[in-house]
Amino acid sequence: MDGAHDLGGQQGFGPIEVDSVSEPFNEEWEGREWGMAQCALTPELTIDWWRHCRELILPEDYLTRPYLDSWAQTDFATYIEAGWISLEEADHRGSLIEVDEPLDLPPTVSVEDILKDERNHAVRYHKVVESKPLFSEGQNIVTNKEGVAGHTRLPRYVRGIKGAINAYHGTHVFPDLSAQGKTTHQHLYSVVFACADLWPETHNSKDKVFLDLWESYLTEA
Amino acid sequence: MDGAHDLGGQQGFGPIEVDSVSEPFNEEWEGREWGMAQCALTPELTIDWWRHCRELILPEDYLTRPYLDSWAQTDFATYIEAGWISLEEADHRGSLIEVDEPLDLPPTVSVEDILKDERNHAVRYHKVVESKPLFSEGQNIVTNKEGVAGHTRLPRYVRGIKGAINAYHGTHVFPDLSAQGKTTHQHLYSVVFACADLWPETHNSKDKVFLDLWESYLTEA
Amino acid sequence: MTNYDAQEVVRIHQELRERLPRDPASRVEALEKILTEKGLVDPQSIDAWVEAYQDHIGPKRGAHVVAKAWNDTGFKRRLMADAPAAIDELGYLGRATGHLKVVENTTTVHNLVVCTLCSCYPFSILGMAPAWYKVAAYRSRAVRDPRGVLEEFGVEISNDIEVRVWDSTAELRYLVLPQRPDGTEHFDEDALANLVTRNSMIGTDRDLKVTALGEG
Amino acid sequence: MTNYDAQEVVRIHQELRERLPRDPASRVEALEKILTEKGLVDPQSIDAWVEAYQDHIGPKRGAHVVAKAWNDTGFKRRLMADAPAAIDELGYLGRATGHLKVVENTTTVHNLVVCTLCSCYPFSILGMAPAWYKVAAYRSRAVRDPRGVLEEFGVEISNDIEVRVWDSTAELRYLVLPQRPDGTEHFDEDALANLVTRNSMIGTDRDLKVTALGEG
Repeated sequence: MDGAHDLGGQQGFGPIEVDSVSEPFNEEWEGREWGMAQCALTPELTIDWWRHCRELILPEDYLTRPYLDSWAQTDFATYIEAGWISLEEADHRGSLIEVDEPLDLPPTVSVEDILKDERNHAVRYHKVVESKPLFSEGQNIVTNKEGVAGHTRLPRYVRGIKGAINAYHGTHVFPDLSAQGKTTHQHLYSVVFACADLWPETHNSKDKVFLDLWESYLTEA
Repeated sequence: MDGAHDLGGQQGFGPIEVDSVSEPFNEEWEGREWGMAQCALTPELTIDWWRHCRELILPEDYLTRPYLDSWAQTDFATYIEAGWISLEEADHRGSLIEVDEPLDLPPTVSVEDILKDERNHAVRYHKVVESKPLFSEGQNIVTNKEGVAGHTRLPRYVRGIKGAINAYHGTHVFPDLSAQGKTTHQHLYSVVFACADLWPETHNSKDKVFLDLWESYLTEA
Repeated sequence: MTNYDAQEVVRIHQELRERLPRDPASRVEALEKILTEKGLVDPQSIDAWVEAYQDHIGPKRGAHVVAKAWNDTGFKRRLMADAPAAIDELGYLGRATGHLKVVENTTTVHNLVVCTLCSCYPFSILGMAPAWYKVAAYRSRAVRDPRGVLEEFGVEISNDIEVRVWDSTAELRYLVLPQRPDGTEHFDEDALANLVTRNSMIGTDRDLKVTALGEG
Repeated sequence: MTNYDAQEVVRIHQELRERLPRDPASRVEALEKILTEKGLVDPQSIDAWVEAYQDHIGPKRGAHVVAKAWNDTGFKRRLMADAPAAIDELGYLGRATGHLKVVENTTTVHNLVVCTLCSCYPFSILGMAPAWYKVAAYRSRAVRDPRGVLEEFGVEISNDIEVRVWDSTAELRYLVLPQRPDGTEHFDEDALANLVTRNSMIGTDRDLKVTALGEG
């Protein structure tokens, strides 16, 4: 979708507050949201569906609300869409909760558990499939001119642009379909674009932009 | 520029409040802003520069503030940029005003004056120039793939798209340069695009979109 | 003197963001106060402008143009060929109508007007634009999903009708000439004008209702 | 059950807009309260997660990786060839680093990392992303005007250096390997790690400063 989230190359946002500090959490609620996102039970969903739900936040909210607040908004939306909590329950902030069938919540974790277990959360999205990649390193390609109506990871600023294959990454879960709950795999490439080919004011630039793009986003140039 | 103002085809804004009423002015300040825009003395500027200044409002403000409020913001900006009022004066909301050399303010107008004089405000932006238009009715064209860094009236959603000349409008002031204070004229055309060529989800549509585009936005298809 | 310095304007917008009050009424009040004290505007002239667009210049003018076009084939011919000249006959030429263009609905064509880049509108003939015309939801979707937009306005467009969207990207402004409803053969211009809704002249209304007294 | 119904989610977002409190703290508090009462989350586990990312998992890990790569050519070779396996040697493999890729700065190349579509970040090795990494100003401009962005961070890139911007559009995450500063030949890994700033591993810092004690 052509949404407010697709920010690459959008102009007018002004300077970056480079000194915005007090990480990791600027405010307490940021830590709570982060922690919840790590350990709450969630309905079965894909990361791409969750991302799409975040993209579907109204543009004026997407651009004005803090980052982790948009996570909370997205969590609410995915729980409600899956029927795990109701709009009324959200509305009453917990005072009206009905628990149908209690779920099996895992035991409390400690910091030690988290640190010990962390490597198991290095999710791998690739898979060996039989088909051969269509493109090889160095080959010239052109990206699709058109977007898709739903979720996609081909940003608007690199649509219909000539680039070249920088590297082959193997086959990875294809996000456009994963966002619809369908797990398929596709060849993934690192693709390099000349800044000069992207923006009217950078025609003399020799800088480059690299994106990781799936095979169906590309055709031979 | 690729700014927040370039809204054609952007997704995610939700339903239109079709019944939002009490026009012409929903609130008193809207009338005041409208009236000011009609009769205040302004530094010499072009409509395209004023539009560009409106486009330069921060995206989060552009998308969240009421329409005529964005006019007020733009007026402030154009007066300040031209040195007619200072940031400090804006800050103090009038209490610190310094008037260097009083300008010749026209006499108070009445409603009758306005109605009588209105036809003189039908600004004509065209001009007879000697060059012949490059394209003729029915001819296929393709729009520029690239935008420009400054002001332009070729929206992002019709860049790099095939269309056809629907009609020739004569030569009109070219906005890209007018926004920089340079008045030049260029052939202007009504160009028709098939919806099917614009959006991934409308491939079966027979609907059409018409835009008025300047000659340098187009090349022969 | 205007320097046409975009970078400077970005900086000014950012400064103003911090310095100006957040509510629009106070901001506009501040602007009026400053311009008045500077001698750049006359508050009484503003009053007159408000009254002009409150009470005199509005969609009734457009409705009159439409009714006359229905009733007077000579006027309609002139209107379709050169709309500014035709509306000037009625005293309606003015702000943003110097390059007016009229587009006609037929049994097989429906027209819809939008301005995706700002919110251009033919002021002198339709008055102030309605709120919905200026919001991002309308501006973004009118060119992508015009039928969906029309549905929200309660207008169902059958598949055999072609929708034509006019995006006002230049100084041309568009007025939709809606279809004359059946059963109005004996209506005079005033009665006809009463049937014409503001939305029908922008294209978010299509089938005009006929009432006994011609009051739409 | 997740139905993957985007239209429904749009409706939910709009409803929530009216129903939820406007300040983020209250919204997140409401979410925690609801999930806790539903038995979907354990507040004590949240505490542990906060502590983990407050005190243990952060940019010091990345700095250790960088220092080791400078100091140990075998490790560097393994890191450049298969970063997840190499950081796993140090116990740092985890969230969002299953497809980590290291890109190396040289005298002629500078690397900068961004995620224009969301704000992807290699959590298990750099901890929480800094605020600036997640704002529209950085996400929009890093791919269009990387040198301008770097200038805002006080980093001047001479014209003979090529800037490479890595937009994390898939599940790969990027870690910049900054150049080892001169005069650090005798520094041990701890002292080297102290020189490495978080920003230098994202690419918004370039020339690392050497202090007497190796405290950067």
